[in-house]
Amino acid sequence: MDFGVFTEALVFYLFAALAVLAALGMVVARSPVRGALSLALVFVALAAMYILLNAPFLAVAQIMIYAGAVLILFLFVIMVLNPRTDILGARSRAQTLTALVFAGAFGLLMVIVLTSGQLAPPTGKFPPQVVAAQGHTEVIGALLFTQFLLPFEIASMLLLIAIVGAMVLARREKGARKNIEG
Amino acid sequence: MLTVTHFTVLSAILFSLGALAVLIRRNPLIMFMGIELMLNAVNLAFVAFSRFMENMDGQVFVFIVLTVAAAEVAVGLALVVAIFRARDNVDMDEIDLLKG
Amino acid sequence: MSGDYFPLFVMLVVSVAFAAIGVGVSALLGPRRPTAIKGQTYESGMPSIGTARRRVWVRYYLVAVVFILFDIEIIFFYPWAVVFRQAPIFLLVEMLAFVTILLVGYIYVWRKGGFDWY
Amino acid sequence: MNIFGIVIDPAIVNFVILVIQCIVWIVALLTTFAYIQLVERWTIAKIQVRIGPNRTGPRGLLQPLADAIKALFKEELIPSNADKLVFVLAPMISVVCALMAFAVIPVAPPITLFGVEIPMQIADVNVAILYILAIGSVSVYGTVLAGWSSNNKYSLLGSLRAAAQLISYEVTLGLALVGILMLTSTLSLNGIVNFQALNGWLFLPQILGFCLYIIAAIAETNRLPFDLPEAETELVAGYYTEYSSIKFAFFFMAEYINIITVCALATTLFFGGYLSPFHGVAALSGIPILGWDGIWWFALKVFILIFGFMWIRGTFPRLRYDQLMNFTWKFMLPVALLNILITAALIIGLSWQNGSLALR
Amino acid sequence: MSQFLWLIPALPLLGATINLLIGRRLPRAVSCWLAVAAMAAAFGAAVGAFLELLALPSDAQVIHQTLYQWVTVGKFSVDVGFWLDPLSAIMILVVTLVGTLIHIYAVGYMEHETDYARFFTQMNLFAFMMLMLVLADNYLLMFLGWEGVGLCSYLLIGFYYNRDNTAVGTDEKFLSPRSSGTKAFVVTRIGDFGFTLGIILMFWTFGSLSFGEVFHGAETMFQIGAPIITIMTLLMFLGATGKSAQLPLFVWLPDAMAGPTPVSALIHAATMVTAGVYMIGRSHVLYELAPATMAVVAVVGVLTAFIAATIALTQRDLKRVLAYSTVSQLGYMMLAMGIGAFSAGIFHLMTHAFFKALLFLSAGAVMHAMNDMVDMRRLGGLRKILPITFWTFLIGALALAGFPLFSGFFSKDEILSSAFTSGNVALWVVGVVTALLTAFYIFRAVSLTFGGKPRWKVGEVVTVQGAVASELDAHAAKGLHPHEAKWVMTLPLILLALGALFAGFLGMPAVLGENRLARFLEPVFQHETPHVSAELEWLLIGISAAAALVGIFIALRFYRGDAKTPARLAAYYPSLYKLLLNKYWIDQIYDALIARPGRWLANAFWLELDGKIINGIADGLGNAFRGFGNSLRSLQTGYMRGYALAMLIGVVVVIALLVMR
Repeated sequence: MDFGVFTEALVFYLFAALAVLAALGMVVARSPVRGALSLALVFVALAAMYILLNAPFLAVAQIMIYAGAVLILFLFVIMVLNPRTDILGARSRAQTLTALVFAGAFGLLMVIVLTSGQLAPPTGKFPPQVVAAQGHTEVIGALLFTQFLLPFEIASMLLLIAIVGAMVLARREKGARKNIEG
Repeated sequence: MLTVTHFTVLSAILFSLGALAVLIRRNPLIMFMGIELMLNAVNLAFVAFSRFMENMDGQVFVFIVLTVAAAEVAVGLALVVAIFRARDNVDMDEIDLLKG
Repeated sequence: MSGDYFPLFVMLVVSVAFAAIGVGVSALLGPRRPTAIKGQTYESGMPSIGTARRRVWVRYYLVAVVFILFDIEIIFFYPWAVVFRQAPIFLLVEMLAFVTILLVGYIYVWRKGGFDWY
Repeated sequence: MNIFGIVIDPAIVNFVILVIQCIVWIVALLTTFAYIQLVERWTIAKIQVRIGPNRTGPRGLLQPLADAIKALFKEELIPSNADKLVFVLAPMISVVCALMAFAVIPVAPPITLFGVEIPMQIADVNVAILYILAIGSVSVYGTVLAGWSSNNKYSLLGSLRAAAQLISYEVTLGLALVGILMLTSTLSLNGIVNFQALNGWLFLPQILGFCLYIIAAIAETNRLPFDLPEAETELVAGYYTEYSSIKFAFFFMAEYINIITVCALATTLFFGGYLSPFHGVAALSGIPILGWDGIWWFALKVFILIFGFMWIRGTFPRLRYDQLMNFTWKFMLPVALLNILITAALIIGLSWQNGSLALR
Repeated sequence: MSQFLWLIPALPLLGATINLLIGRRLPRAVSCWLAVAAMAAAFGAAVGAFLELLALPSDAQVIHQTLYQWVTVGKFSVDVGFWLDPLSAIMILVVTLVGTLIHIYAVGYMEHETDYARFFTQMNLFAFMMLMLVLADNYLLMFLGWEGVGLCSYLLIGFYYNRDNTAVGTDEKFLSPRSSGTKAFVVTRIGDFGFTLGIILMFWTFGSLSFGEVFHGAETMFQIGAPIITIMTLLMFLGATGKSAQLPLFVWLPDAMAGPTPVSALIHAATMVTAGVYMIGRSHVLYELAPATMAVVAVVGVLTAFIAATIALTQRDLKRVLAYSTVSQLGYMMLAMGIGAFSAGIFHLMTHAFFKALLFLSAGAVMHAMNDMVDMRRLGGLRKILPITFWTFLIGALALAGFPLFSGFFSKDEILSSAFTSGNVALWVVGVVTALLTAFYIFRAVSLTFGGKPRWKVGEVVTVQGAVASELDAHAAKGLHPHEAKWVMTLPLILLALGALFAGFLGMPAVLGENRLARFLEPVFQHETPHVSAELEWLLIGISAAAALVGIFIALRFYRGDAKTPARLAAYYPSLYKLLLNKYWIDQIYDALIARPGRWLANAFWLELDGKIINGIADGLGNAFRGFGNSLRSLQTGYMRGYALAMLIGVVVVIALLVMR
C-alpha cells in the first residue's frame, strides 16, 4: 500500500466529511455566529481540498480572503446588528418542504451527471509537476499579469465600486450614535 | 487515487446545501452565507477541473471570483445593514419590496 | 507536492488535541460550584443592565469593508511580487494602474471620514 | 527500517518522527513562552524599579510552573448567559492558530539525529509567508468570538476594538513584506534564508519595510503601546474579562507565542534567519556550538528582538484608539505602498545597471 | 507610431476623465492646464502621425489601425478602428491645433468662472469625440463621434444653464442658453435621423459599414446615377445639413452663440460644424456616383451661403454676425463639395477654421473687455484700447472677406473658379455676390466695433435686460473698464492670426504657384483639376478680389464715423430691412409650420388617440387579463425566497430533462 495515496485519500475524506457536516451545521444553525463559525470550517476544509489539488496559493488565499476577511465582515455585521430572531425555516412549511425536496433532487442530479460524465483529456499545459517546479504562486502570477491582465485591472474597478457603494450605503447619519460605541 | 469526480461531487453537495440555506432560512445573514457557500462550491469545481485538465485558467478564474465575492459581500452586507437600520427587522419573509 | 503540506495537517491535529486536552484536564481538575452570582458577567462590579446583544457602532463594519478590499489588494500583490523580477517595468506599470484605481477608493473613504475614529 | 528485527515501512517511521517533532515543537514553544514571560516580568520590573517575581524557586525560576498549575486547577467560570460552546472554542482557536503559525518557520538547517535527517521546521511550504498571514487572519476569530460569546459589554467592545485593530494592522503587515518578496522572488522561508546567504541580510535594503513590519507586529500582538483592546483602565480586561483558568491561560499563551512567531519571522526575513552573522566570513565559519549553531544563532536573534518588544512595552505610553486607527490607515498604509515603489525602483535600477532589464 | 494612432483621441479622453472625476477638487490652474496639456499632447501625436503619413509613398498613404472588434451581431460586425489618410490627417491637425489654441484661450476667458472643471471636461470630451469622428474607419464609429460632438455641443451651449440671457446690453430677445442647447440638439437630430437611415440603407446595400468595403462595393457594384446610391447620399446629406447648419436646418447655429465664446469658436465655427463637409468629402466615392445629389448639395450650399450672408448684413449682435458668416462659409464648402471640388472644400474648411476661430476669439476678447456686451450699436472706438484684438480681428476679417493674399482669398477663389469651370455660371454668380456681401458685413462689424467713437462710457454698468445691478458679479458691477486681455488670451489670437495670414499659401492657384494641399489630398480624391487657361484664371482671381475690395470699400464708406447711409437705406427699404433683420422669419415659420402643429399633434395623440382609444383597448384587455392575473398572483409574492425556489425548480427540471434524454 502506498502511504502517500492512502494519506491523500484519508485527508480528502476527512475534510470532505468536515465540509459537508459544517455546511449542514450552517444550514441549521440557529445563531448566525455559529453559522459563521461552521462556514469558517467549510472554508478551512476547502483550503485543504485546494492543497490536495496542488493549488496551495489558492488555499491560503481562500483562508485569507474567505475565512479571514469575508467571514470576519459577517461577524462584524452580526455584531453591528445583533439580530434577535434566530428562526429556523421559512414561514411557510410547504415552501420549506419543497425547497428540501428540490435541493436534494438538485444534488442528486448533479451527482448523477458528474459521475456519469467523462472529463476531456488533459491539455498538458500545466501538469502538476511543472506547477510544483515553478511554484504555484509564480504560475498564477505569470498568468494573471499577462493573459488575464484585463480581469486583473477590472478587479480594481470592481473593488473601487464596492468600497464606494459600501460607504454610501452603510454610512447614512454622521452625528447620530444611538448605538453603543467602542 | 483521487479523481476529479471526488471533488466535483463534494462541490455539488456543498452547492445544494448552500442553495438550501438560501431557500429555507429567514435570517438574511445566513442566506448570505449560503450564497458564499455556493460560490465556494463552484470554486472547488473550478480548481478540480483546472487541476485535472492541467490548465490554469480555472484557478485564475477562482482568483477573480474571490475578488468578486469580496466586493459582493461588502456591498451586500452594506445593503443588509442599511435595510436593518431602516426597518429594525431581521426576517427576510417580511421584506417583500420585490412585490410589484 | 501536496505532501509538503501533510506535516501541517499533523501539526493541526496535534495542536487541536493539545488545546482540547488542556480544556478537558482543567475541567476535570478544577472545582465547579456555579452560583447565580458567579454566572453574572463582570462589569466593573456594577450590576449588569440588559444584555450585550445590542447593536454597536456601524463604523466597525466600515473598517472591515476597507480591510476586505485591501486584503484583496495584498493577495494580488503577492503573486505580483514573486514574478516581479521577470519583467519589472511592465509589472510595475500594471500594478500602478491597479493601485491607482484602488487609491481613488482609499481617498474617497478618507475624504468621507471613513478613517476618522471620533 | 529495521528495529528489533521488525521491518517497518519508512513512511510510518517518518510519520512517527513527524508526530514527535510536532509535540517537541509545542513543548518547546510553551517552555519558551513560560520563560520569556518570566523574563519580561523581570525586565519590566527593572524598568519600573520594582523587584518582580522572585519567590517561587531560585530567583523565581519556577514561577511559570506555578502559574501553569494554578491555571489548571482553578474553577472555570462561564457566564450563565454566554454562548458556552463558542466561549470554550474561542481560546482554543487562539492557541491553535498561534501554534500553527510557528510551524513553517525554519529554526535551523536540517540536523541528523540517530541517522535520520530531520528538518528543523515542521513544514517547508512554498507559500509560507502567505500562510502565516492567513493563520493570522484566522486568529482574529478567537478575539471576536471571545468577546461576543461572553455576553459582556466590555468584552464585546474590547473584542471589536481588538479585531478592528488586528485587521487594520494586518493590511500593513501584509504590504510591508511585499518588498522582501520582490527582492527574493519566493514565498518560501527557506528560499528567503538562502537568498540572504548569498546576498546578505535583507534588513538594510528593506529598512523601511522592517520598521513597518515591527510596528504592525507590535499592534498585531496587542502589545503596548497598542494594547487598547485590553486597556484595563477602560475596558476592564478587554475581550478576556470573563475568562479564567486554563482558557485565560490559552489567550495568554497565544499572545506570547505570537510574539515569538513575529520575532522569528522578522529574524528569518530580515536578519538571515538561522544563518550566522559571520556567514561567508571564511575564518569564522564552521565554529559549531554543539554542532547545532543554527539554532543558537536563531534563538539569539529572536531573543534580541523580543527583548526589544519588552523594552518598548516598558517605555512607551499607550496610544488613544483614534490615533491608533489613524496611524495605520492614514500613515502606515501609504508608507507601505511607498516602500513597494522604492523597492521596485531599486530592482529596476539594479537590473538596469546590470543590463539585465527584461522588458516584455 | 502607427500603433499609437489611438493616442490622438485617447489623450483628450484622459483629460476629460481626470477632470470629470477629480477636476472639482483640483486647483483651477491644474484643472485648466491639464485640459490644455491633453490637447497639446494630442496635437503632438497628430503631428507625429502626419509626419509618418508623409513618409509613406503617395499611392499607399493610409495608416489603418484596428483596436478591437466593437460590435458583432450575426453578419454585422464593426471594429473600433482608425483610418489615417491625407484627408483625416488634415482634419486631425486642424482640430488639435485650433483646439489647443482655443483651450489656451479658454484658460484666460473662463478665469472668472467657478465651474471650470465641467467646462474643460466637456471641451476635452468634445475634442475626443471630434477626433473619433474624423479618425473612424467605418460609418458607425463615425456616427458615434458625430452624436458625441452633438452631445458636447448641447452641453456646452447650455453651459450657462442658470442664466436666461447671455447677450448683455441689448434689447433684443434671444433664446436662453438652455433652450438654445435644446434647439441645437433637436434640430440636428432631424438631420441625424436622415444620417441614421442612410447608414442603415448602406449596411443593407453593402453588408458592411467600413469605408474600405463600402467604397469598394460602390465602385464595383453600381453605375453612376444608381437610385439607391442617390437616396443613400441624400439621406446622408440631410445629416450634413443638420450638423453643418445648411438650409433648411441652419437655424440652430446662431442660437448656439449662447454658449461661452471659446465654445462658439471651437465647436460652432472651427470643428464640429465642418463634420458634415468632412463626411461628404469622406464619402466622395458615393457622392460621385450620384450626380443628382451633388446638384442638390451645390444648390443648397450656395443658397445657404447667400441667405446667411444677407442675414448677416443687418445683425446687431457681433457674435451672431460671425455665426451667420459661419453658416455662409459652410455653404461655400458645401458648394465646393457639390461641384466635385472636394479638395477646394477641404482647403476652405482649413482656412476657415483658422480665421473664423480667430474672429470668434477676438470677439470673445472684446466681450471680455466689455463685460460680455456684444451689441455692436453700443460698442465702437475700441481700436486704440484693444490694439492686439483689433489687429487680429482685422486679419481675420480680411481673410474672411477674401482680401488678396490672405488665406480666405485663396480658398474661396479656388471654390469660385471651380464653380465657374465646372460650367455652373449661375452658382458662380451667386458665389461672387455672396463674397461681396461677406466683405461688406464683416467690415461693417469691424467698423462698428473698433472704428468711430465709443458709444459707451467708462464706468457704465451694462446688464442683461431685466437684471438688477445687485445680481451682477463683483467684476461686472464695477462697470466698463475695457483693457487688453492677458497673454493666455492674446497669444492664441496672434498664433491664429499667423495661421489666417499664411495658411492660404498651401493651396495657391496654378498661375501663382502650386496647390500643395490638392496634391497632398490627391490620393484620397483622385481629383483632376480641370485645366484652365492662365488668362481665365487671372480673370477669375481678379473678379473675386474685386468683389472683396468693393465690399470692404462700401462697408468702410457706410460706417465711417456716424454716417447716416445705413439708416437711410433701412428707411428706404423697410420691408427688406425687416425681412433680413428678422432672418426671413424662418424661426417663426418653423414655429408655425412644424413646432406648433407638432405640439398639436402630440397633444392629439396623447389625449385623444392614446387617452381614449388605445387606453380603451388596453383597459379592456387589461380587465380581461386581470382575472387571469389574479389567479397567478399568488406566485408573485415579492419574497425573494419564492423566486429563488422557482429558479431552483426550473434548474432541476431542466437538468432532469437533459439527464433523461
